[in-house]
Amino acid sequence: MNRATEQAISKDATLEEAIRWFRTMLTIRRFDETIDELFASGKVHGTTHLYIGEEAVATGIIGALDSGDVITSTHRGHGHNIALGGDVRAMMAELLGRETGYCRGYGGSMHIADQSLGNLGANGIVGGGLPIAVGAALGFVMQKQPKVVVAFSGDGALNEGAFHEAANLAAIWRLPVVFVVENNLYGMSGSVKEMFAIGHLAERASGYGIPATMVDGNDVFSVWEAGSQAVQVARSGGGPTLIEAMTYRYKGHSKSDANRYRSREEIRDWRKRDPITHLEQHLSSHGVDHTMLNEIRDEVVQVIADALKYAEESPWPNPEILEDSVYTREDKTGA
Amino acid sequence: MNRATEQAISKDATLEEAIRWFRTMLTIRRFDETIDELFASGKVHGTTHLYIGEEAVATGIIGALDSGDVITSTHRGHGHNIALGGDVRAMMAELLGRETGYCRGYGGSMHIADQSLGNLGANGIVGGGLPIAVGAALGFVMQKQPKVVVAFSGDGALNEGAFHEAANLAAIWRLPVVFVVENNLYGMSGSVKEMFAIGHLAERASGYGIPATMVDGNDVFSVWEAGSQAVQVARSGGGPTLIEAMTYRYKGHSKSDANRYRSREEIRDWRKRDPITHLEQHLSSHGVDHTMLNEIRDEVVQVIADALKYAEESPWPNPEILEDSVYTREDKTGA
Amino acid sequence: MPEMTYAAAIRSAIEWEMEHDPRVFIMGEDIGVYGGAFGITLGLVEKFGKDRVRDTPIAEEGIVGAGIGSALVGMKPIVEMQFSDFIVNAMDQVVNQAAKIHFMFGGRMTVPLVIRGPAGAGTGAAAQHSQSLEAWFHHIPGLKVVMPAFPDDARGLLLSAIRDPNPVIFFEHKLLYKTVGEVPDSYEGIPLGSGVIRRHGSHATIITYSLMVHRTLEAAERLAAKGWDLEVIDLRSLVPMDIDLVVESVKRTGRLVVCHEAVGRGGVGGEIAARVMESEAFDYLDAPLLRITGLNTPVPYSPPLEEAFMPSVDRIAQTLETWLECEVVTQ
Amino acid sequence: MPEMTYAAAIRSAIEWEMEHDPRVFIMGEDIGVYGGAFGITLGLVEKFGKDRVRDTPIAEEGIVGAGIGSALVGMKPIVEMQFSDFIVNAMDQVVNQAAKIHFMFGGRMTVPLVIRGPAGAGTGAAAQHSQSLEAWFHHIPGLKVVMPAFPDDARGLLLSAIRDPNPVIFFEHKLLYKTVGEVPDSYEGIPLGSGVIRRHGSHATIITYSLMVHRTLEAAERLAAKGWDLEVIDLRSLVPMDIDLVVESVKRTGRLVVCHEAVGRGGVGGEIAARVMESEAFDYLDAPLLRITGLNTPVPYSPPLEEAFMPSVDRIAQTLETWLECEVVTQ
Ligand SMILES: Cc1ncc(C[n+]2csc(CCOP(=O)(O)OP(=O)(O)O)c2C)c(N)n1
Ligand SMILES: Cc1ncc(C[n+]2csc(CCOP(=O)(O)OP(=O)(O)O)c2C)c(N)n1
Ligand SMILES: [Mg+2]
Ligand SMILES: [Mg+2]
Repeated sequence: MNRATEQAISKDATLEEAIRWFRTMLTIRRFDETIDELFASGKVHGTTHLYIGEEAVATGIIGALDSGDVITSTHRGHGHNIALGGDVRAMMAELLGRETGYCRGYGGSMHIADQSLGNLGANGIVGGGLPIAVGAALGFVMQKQPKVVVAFSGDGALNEGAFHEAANLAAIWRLPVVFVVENNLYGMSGSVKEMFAIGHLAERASGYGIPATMVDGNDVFSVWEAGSQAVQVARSGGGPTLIEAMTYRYKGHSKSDANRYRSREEIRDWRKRDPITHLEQHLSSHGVDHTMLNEIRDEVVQVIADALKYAEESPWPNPEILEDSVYTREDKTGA
Repeated sequence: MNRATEQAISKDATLEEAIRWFRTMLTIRRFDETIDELFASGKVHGTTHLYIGEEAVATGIIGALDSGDVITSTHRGHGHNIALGGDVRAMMAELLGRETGYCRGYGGSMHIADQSLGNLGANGIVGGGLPIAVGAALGFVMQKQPKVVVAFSGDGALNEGAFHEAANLAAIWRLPVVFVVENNLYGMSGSVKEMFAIGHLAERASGYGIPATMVDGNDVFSVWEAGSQAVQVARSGGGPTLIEAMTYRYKGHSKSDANRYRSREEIRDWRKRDPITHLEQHLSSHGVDHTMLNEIRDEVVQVIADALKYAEESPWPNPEILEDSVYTREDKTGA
Repeated sequence: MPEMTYAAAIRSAIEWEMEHDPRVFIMGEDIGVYGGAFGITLGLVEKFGKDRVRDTPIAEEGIVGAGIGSALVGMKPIVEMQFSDFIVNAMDQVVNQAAKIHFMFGGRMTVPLVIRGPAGAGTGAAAQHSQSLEAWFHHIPGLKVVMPAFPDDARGLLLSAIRDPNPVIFFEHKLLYKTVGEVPDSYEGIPLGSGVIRRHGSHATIITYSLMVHRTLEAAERLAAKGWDLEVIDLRSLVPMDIDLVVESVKRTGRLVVCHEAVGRGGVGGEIAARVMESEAFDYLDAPLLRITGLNTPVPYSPPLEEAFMPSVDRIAQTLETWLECEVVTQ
Repeated sequence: MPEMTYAAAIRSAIEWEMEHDPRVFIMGEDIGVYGGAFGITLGLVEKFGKDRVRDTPIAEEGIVGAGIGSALVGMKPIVEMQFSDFIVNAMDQVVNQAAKIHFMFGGRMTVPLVIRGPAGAGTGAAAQHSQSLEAWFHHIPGLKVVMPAFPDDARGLLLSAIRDPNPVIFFEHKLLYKTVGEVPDSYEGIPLGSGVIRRHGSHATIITYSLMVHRTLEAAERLAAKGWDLEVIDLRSLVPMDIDLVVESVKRTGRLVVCHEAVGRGGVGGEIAARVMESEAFDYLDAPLLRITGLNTPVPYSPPLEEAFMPSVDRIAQTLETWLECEVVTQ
């Protein structure tokens, strides 16, 4: 994730980076479209929360991280892991409940983690990852490691007590945490308008003494810039920042959602501001060849198709060892 | 608690009211001094949290309420109940664990309630009463009753998730709640300076869209004015307010406190700003006769002494019925 | 008698009480136009309005506390947990407040509150959305705990729960929502604390509740074909528990089995076993206890794993058969 | 061997580990200069500094979560709950996060976290500050649960808990903090999961832990004077539980008693009874189970009420005597 310096395309981002982001965003979208199809056709059980429409947030924020930095993710977490460079084969296998999945099939869609890449885990509990993110940051500070933690959450999560306690801890201890709020205007159906009595969620941060910014979450450059700044502040001991990224999910909240709480017009309007289209236009206008972008698109389609094939051909996990999988005898914290 | 109109002594407060407040504050102090002695001499078991030094807050706020309004109280709750006009005999008996106590000896210092006066209960859990206060306000709104709820809490309580969730509910539903934060600078030992990264706790309210004010909590007039205003806003449908009342506890946090976290000087300086002395001077300067004030003082001493005698002579509760006291067969909600 | 689903039966109990008692209202996450994650409240907001069918922020502790406060001033709230697992976020209000208020304040106050929501595994929702936590609540004095297995019970017991002056935890099972059954036209309510013998038998008594009633009955039928005659008791509510029914049955059969989906270790099975073992039924016991329960693990996601976690009809039947063969034949 | 209090033994375990493992730190409310509500951490901040002896805001969910996060990046946190009751405010982090992370993420991550604090009644702290909630945690796969009764165990087991790669709930008893006992100079740690026979006897086996070990032993002594010969087992940890020791003992004595302070209904006693009842010891059982436990109520405040709530030496001795007279004589 180191940033090359030549060929700046937007403020400091390079063309090379932007193209990488394009690939990432396409991968997220293609992955989640595939998941959507799998659910629609009944091939996967459980539920899932798709990141389609929000790809620029994970991509821009994680683009601002260095290797060694970590994140905590959410129920809507596929995009975070892909943006970190996660293995889409292991993700697909996890969603299909296979032994080769990230969690050997124990976790499923809401519980993907990749500690080696810095993903401390998606979370089925709204807000559940926020205190954990703060703890990771505390650990880094105690270890005198200049690492940064990004705590992803939705807008709805900001009303959980867990957010509150986490935010205050981060503030008083000036921990290197960036709270990234993916404001897609709704919890499951509860709208930000009804569930908050403030104009912008960023305002909530001031109650903790945490600086906040609001960005267009569908513009990967803006997200990346805000992320870079917050990460730099955090890394240099300046404490936490909250970034409110305005975005939208195209699909229902989870697999069963009749969309009764929002209008077709609203969905249509947001689709017009698609983050991938936006980036693509930007790249074109900066002279990137369409053939190249289409090649990337084809590659991504192939990568996801391969992942699905891999997953489908993978073995099921063995139920016999379940009860032996609850406790560990090993200390994996690396002492 | 209706306010007479003649003889304004401070803005709109009448002399009559102020004298009543003087009696209330003395009663609170004398009650808690007596409790302090009882604990020191080992006559009471358990623990207690004294309100000595903070009397003006409960007195001023509750002075702003109408009958029918309700409060939720805290672990440091004796003052709240006395200000409501609570029965000091039943309080004393409760602390002594007697059958004649408010809770028949089941509750003790941290669990005094008097629903008939509007005290929905003290609480041993920091922040535990806040969502309950919000629910009471919701109930009143649903019943179309123009009643107001005061939610007392300490400064430390503001870092609990319960505060957060309660504050947001009150804000989005514009409920008639007044959050009264008794900022005595410390939780048990954790100082506001270390546990918050904001200058004034009142700032936290803005994160919910709740207006806030800060008052000198040792000046019963200021408290009463701020309270009256917030209560009026709440009653007329204007929603919640947070009042931060700056005050100080003279005694240790609870019965076992070596006061290692604060300096003698600090304690001494705050004692110079004693809320009762302050009121007394005010009354004197408005021509109230010292004899009268001394008479009140003597009466209060007698009332508390009687309460203690009453409590000591009261019978112990009967353990045999404990297991029958867990569930009720009666609907006491008055349908 | 009309037939309806377990979900519809629950909805009809809420609807009936809201129609007939102005103090009753319901709040929870996405229970308005969305109709709730499992559709239980579908249509209610249209009928009763947003005031009495109240969408809340994602703030379980806050909304349970708000339920308590409203109950203290005369309302009769029903609070929905979108998944019963999320009650874990509200434990202080449930356990330290709602459960204790009546007792702790010396009997002066009551908290007529129902907290209801879907429990259990089987939908691929994984470790944080599939738990059966009833053991916690039955350990907390002051709470009642109800877990119906059939539509008629779902309606009748929920009516009683709403009318109860005490806080009641009402756990529905996700896999039962679509179960269809006859539901009498009466809205009298079924008293909490009475179990039902769902199947009479002589070889052993199986105590169960919620989803496992169905699986146990099916297993018992299978075993009946092999000559085993099993009694199946559906507890319906865990607090109060109809222990007399259990004890009488064990005295007749001489053998005790408990089947629940919750994790075995520390589950309600232990309490049931202990109560039988300290009762007069002890002298009638001819066989060691058999518990058939969820594994001692969090609920795993993958279908074969999740299936292994929960007692299936196969597992129940096989476990019973092995045990019966050993204990009844060899004695 | 040096003598020290249970409190000092706990402190010395924390101190030792902090000295010898830079990853270990402790956080909690008022644990710095104040020294903690029960003085357990007195002096530690002076020795290790505010960074490693970290005073926190009043935010139990936040600090348990922070413990988990720090554990995931290589620290070994100890989180103090000022009263163990307050863990009720942190249940999501304890139960849905810490307990499940290792399993749910397929074994890739571990959470070496100790959550410790005072449990139990007897100090007049009333319903919200006196609970014994171990039954909840022993029901949650992924957690270990330790409840020592003596200073040497307090130190030895806490050392092991801190070194354990899994999350451990470590409940101390308030009334034991001042108990003095010999504590060996070794810092080896006592493995979790091994019980101890504190008294050998032949008439019945009493299973107990924490404060009740002391009261049971005293009751057993009293009954010894009357000719009763009782075996007393101190479990020391509930998860893992030394069930073999229990089963072997019951096979010898033929009678099972469980004594704990927690509320009886749904308490650990049920699990112990069930495990004995499903073991080979079942065939050796000559008497119904006897449970001597806290009443099925919240903990009341007033001294005579609180005394009635908790099993006292008198209650234990009398209950045992009545039971023994009935069960041993009449058989
Ligand atoms: C504690 C908890 N409460 C409720 C839920 C159910 N739930 C899952 S996602 C969700 C909405 C979350 O909204 P937001 O934080 O805005 O994230 P988004 O889904 O919009 O990305 C809800 C209510 C949950 N998983 N956990
Ligand atoms: C949930 C919870 N955590 C911790 C405690 C222990 N405790 C009791 S009072 C207190 C300090 C409260 O501080 P504050 O809210 O400022 O009130 P004050 O005591 O200063 O009036 C603490 C930590 C508790 N009772 N409940
Ligand atoms: Mg959202
Ligand atoms: Mg304070």
